Amino acid sequence: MKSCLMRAALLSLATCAPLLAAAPPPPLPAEHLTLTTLPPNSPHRIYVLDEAFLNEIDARIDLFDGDTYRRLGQIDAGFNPGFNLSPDGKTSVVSTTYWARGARGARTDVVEFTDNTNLSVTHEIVLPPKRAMTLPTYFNIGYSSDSHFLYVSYVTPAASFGVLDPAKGTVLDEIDTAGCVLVIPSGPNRVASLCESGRLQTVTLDAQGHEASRAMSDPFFDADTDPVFVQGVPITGGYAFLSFLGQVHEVDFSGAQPTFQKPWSLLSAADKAQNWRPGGAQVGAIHRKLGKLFVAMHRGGEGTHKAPGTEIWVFDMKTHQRVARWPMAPQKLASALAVQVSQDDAPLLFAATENADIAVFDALTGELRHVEKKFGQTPWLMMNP
Amino acid sequence: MKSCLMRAALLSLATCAPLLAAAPPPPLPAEHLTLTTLPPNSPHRIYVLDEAFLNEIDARIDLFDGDTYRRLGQIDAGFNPGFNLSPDGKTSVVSTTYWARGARGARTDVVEFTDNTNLSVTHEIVLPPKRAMTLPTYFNIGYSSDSHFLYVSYVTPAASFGVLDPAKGTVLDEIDTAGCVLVIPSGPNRVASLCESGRLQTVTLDAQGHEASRAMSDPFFDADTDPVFVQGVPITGGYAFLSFLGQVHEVDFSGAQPTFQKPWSLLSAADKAQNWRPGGAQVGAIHRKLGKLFVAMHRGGEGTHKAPGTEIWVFDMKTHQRVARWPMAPQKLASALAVQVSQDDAPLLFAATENADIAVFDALTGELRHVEKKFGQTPWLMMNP
Amino acid sequence: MRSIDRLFENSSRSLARHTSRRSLLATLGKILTGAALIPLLPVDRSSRAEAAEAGGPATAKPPGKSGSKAKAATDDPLSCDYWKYCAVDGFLCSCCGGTSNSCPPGTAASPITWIGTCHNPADSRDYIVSYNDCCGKASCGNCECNRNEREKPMYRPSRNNDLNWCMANADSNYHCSVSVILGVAEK
Amino acid sequence: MRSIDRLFENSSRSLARHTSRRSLLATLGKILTGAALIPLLPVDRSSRAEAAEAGGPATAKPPGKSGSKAKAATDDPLSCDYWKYCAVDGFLCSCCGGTSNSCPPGTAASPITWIGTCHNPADSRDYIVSYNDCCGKASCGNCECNRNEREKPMYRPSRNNDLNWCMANADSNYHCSVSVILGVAEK
Repeated sequence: MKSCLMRAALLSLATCAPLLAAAPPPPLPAEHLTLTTLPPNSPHRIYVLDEAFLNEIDARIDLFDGDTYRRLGQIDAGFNPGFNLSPDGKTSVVSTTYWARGARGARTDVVEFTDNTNLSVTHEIVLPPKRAMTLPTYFNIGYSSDSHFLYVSYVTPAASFGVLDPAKGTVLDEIDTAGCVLVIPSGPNRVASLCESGRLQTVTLDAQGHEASRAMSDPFFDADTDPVFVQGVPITGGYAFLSFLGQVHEVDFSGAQPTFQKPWSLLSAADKAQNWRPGGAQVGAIHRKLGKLFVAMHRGGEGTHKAPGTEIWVFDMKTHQRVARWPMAPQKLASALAVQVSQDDAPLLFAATENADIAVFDALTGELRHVEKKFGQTPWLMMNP
Repeated sequence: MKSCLMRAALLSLATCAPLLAAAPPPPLPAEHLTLTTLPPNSPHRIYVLDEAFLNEIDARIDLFDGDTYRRLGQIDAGFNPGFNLSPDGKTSVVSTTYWARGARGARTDVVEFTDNTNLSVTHEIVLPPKRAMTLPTYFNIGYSSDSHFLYVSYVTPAASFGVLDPAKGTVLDEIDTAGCVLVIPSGPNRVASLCESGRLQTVTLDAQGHEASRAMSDPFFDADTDPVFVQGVPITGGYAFLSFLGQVHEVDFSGAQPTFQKPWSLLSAADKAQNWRPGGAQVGAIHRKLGKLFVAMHRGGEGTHKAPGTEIWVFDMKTHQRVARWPMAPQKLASALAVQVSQDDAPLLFAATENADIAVFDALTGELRHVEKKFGQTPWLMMNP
Repeated sequence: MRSIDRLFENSSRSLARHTSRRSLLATLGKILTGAALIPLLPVDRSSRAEAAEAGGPATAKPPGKSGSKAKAATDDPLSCDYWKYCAVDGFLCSCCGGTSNSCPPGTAASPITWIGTCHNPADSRDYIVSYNDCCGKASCGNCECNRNEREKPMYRPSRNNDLNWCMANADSNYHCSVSVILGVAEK
Repeated sequence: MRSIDRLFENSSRSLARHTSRRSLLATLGKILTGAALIPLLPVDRSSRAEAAEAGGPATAKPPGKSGSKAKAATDDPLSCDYWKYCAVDGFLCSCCGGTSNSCPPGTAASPITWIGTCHNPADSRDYIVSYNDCCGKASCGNCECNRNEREKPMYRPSRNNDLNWCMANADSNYHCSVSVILGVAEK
């Protein structure tokens, strides 16, 4: 009888109905308070960085499951954080700043390591008070390919970066970048930075994390006429940088020095005449295996590079042809500030709108699967494993 | 000519038009970056505590001018703060909690003193980690009448309070309150607390801030049948406590022990039949000279004591008669969560709505003067000098 | 019901209340062995089915903002109208990575709590519910819920939901709130 | 205009930029002695009158959410459309207790800044504008404004508004942004 009552409570009264006869249903069992275990990692998990701009000392990263449409948990992120995942996806790193009295008092810059299986902070590394306080990109903080080094961008406004040993929890060195900014890791020991001259500066490290050599590339863009967004989009072996006017600069970082593909344009003559441009906070995402680029596009002139996309355009990275355009408004969605795509064979496209909604699309068809309303305050960057 | 150009730039081109003739208007002068000086204190200034509940480590107090409808500045307030003004109105005190890593790490409970003439924090007193973390009321923190002592409510959940010397910046003592909560200061050396039994416990201090004696009043309400809101409303010589069912308990704290007026009801038989009740976060406000009570009222049953007021009712404190009712909806206002009234002869009534708008009314006529939209995230308490 | 209220209230001032509640559970004799391992959702489905069969209450209110499916709100743990949340003033942990009785990953439950008595329309019983806060991360900010049935001001702390019940935790910041069935309320 | 841009950009990497800007001011010869004491609003009224007389631009956009009066938005310091705010990405100090060129009480101005060139429709001139952040209190959160005319990514920091320009302040938290006219841009 007891087991039947248990089954009744757990499954359905129907199965035990004959036994219960005229008796009232059993009361619900007492519950015990538990701690939720995260489901196994999934390619459809996404890490949404909510800058919480109106309460900026309280930024956070919210984990969301693109299949169940459930929040999975939260990683606190302080003020104006950098964020990235370790190459194996098991660790989240947040570079951030705290003050002893909220927004005042003694300043502590720190990198916090979170175990992505239970969302507990495992350890931290205190930084010199030089961390670049700016919008989140892929390049505020990042691991070397073998996870032996962790690089953190500094701007005081003099530009440099920190080399950290994430396993030992130590700062190994600070390397001056002569005005070039951000950290673009490649291989086990190279860090590139973006320079105002349109060049990439690459610093190669020795085994102790100190500078072994540095080199400057040729210019690949012109900051006066058509600057690139600093939000590079991962491609196989490197990153694609989109420009304000819609050029795509694919950069291969797999060799000792970066190499540049011939840039191509997102825009036809007709598109240009209509003033279409990429824009937003996280402007593009690429499914590497499928070779598909998703870009938030809007119509506008000079100064609209942060305007969100009224449409998401899809390009074939091989043919450079646009293969789809998915307007937001017909789906009753606000414009897209940030886009990200899962890397699996049934890919999901995530779009964070200027209303802070997260829209989930089938990335193959553009079918809208779900809208998670008001996902925090200002979701400006989405990362996935 | 220069002075004329200056006047032109400052006032109107018309005055100097003959001199300027066909010349183009002079360019705007270069500006210097300055620091704004607060206007002199005004009875129409209001201090709005924004709990920032969705980002609760970032609560703040925003100063607003009910005449110019301008924000005057901000006082940061940490997590779940207590707030009050010194008897002379010149100092804001915030009792709050910070953690070394935002919402984690070493905890510091502290009282911060802000100079209300320039909104700078002048000093702080670190507390034992016992501060009552709860919603803001008049009684989380408060000064003695002569400003020599400052009292801070503690709940761990054992209840006690701290006695501070605000001038010397020291904690003088902690006084156990045997389960009674909050700090209701009266005179230079008395602190009353609200007890579950419906009584007030009064602790009298010696000159060093230590307990000299304590006494327990008769019960004045019944926590089972009709509890009072802890948000007491200042009256001359004491506070009025409203009950969930609309009784008004006026308590005189001017003597050595509190004395109680005969309670009266906000509700007629017809009002009761329609289930009208007071409710919200800051339920009532009283203009002491005019003897007018303003209460946020709604219709609802058990459990609706935090429901905001669909109407504001005005009562004469002498006759106990309702003299006006001002519904919110016809003014296109959401319901009122908090009310406050200025104490001058041209009084303003402020209402914070559940949409976080601040509505400014003529307190004599109920005429809506202004709506300040979206004043922060969750404005739950308003104080004025 | 009043007598149970009193039992909690009389023990409410002590950090040992936690223990008192556990004792009460034994007293009530409503513990099903193994309940600790039962996840909430299957129970919810059961009672939902029950309510549907009985033509029970199917409130037409929309589900919580995270809930995309049309459900009877009193039976939807993602909705503030869920029956068990009758005295929650805060964020629902079920919208924050937890469930209605489980804290989100990386947080810690508060050992001290407030107590409510909620009516379950699916079986027409009143249940004693313990509300615990989950602590140590910043405000979840999702599914804000403000219900106050039988809630009392802070001079009766065991029935008060304004206090931050993370107050005694090592990391005492409030993240979200759970609702844990302790047993059936005495009539 | 390009040459002035360059002047700033070439000096942009150094903490001494502050000094450079002041030198530039002298070079431009546009300083009216005593301007430091002139509050912004009278100037605004003057130029508004001018624009009205000339039948000048009177954009019909609504004023900033704090502005209750109907004004030409390009001429309303409480509106993001105010001409001087053409490269502000943040909160307008004029809605936070300050003015368009004055930090709110209790904050401190950032000594380092980014620079914009904005067109004033009232006199058809381009002005060089210094954007400073006001620092040391938590985000004002009011009158969020995101305009980016001639704004560049952070590899050109002197033109970048994504950086927290409070970074070098003793209290380096961002509160709001002001816009300070440095002078007329060279044609």
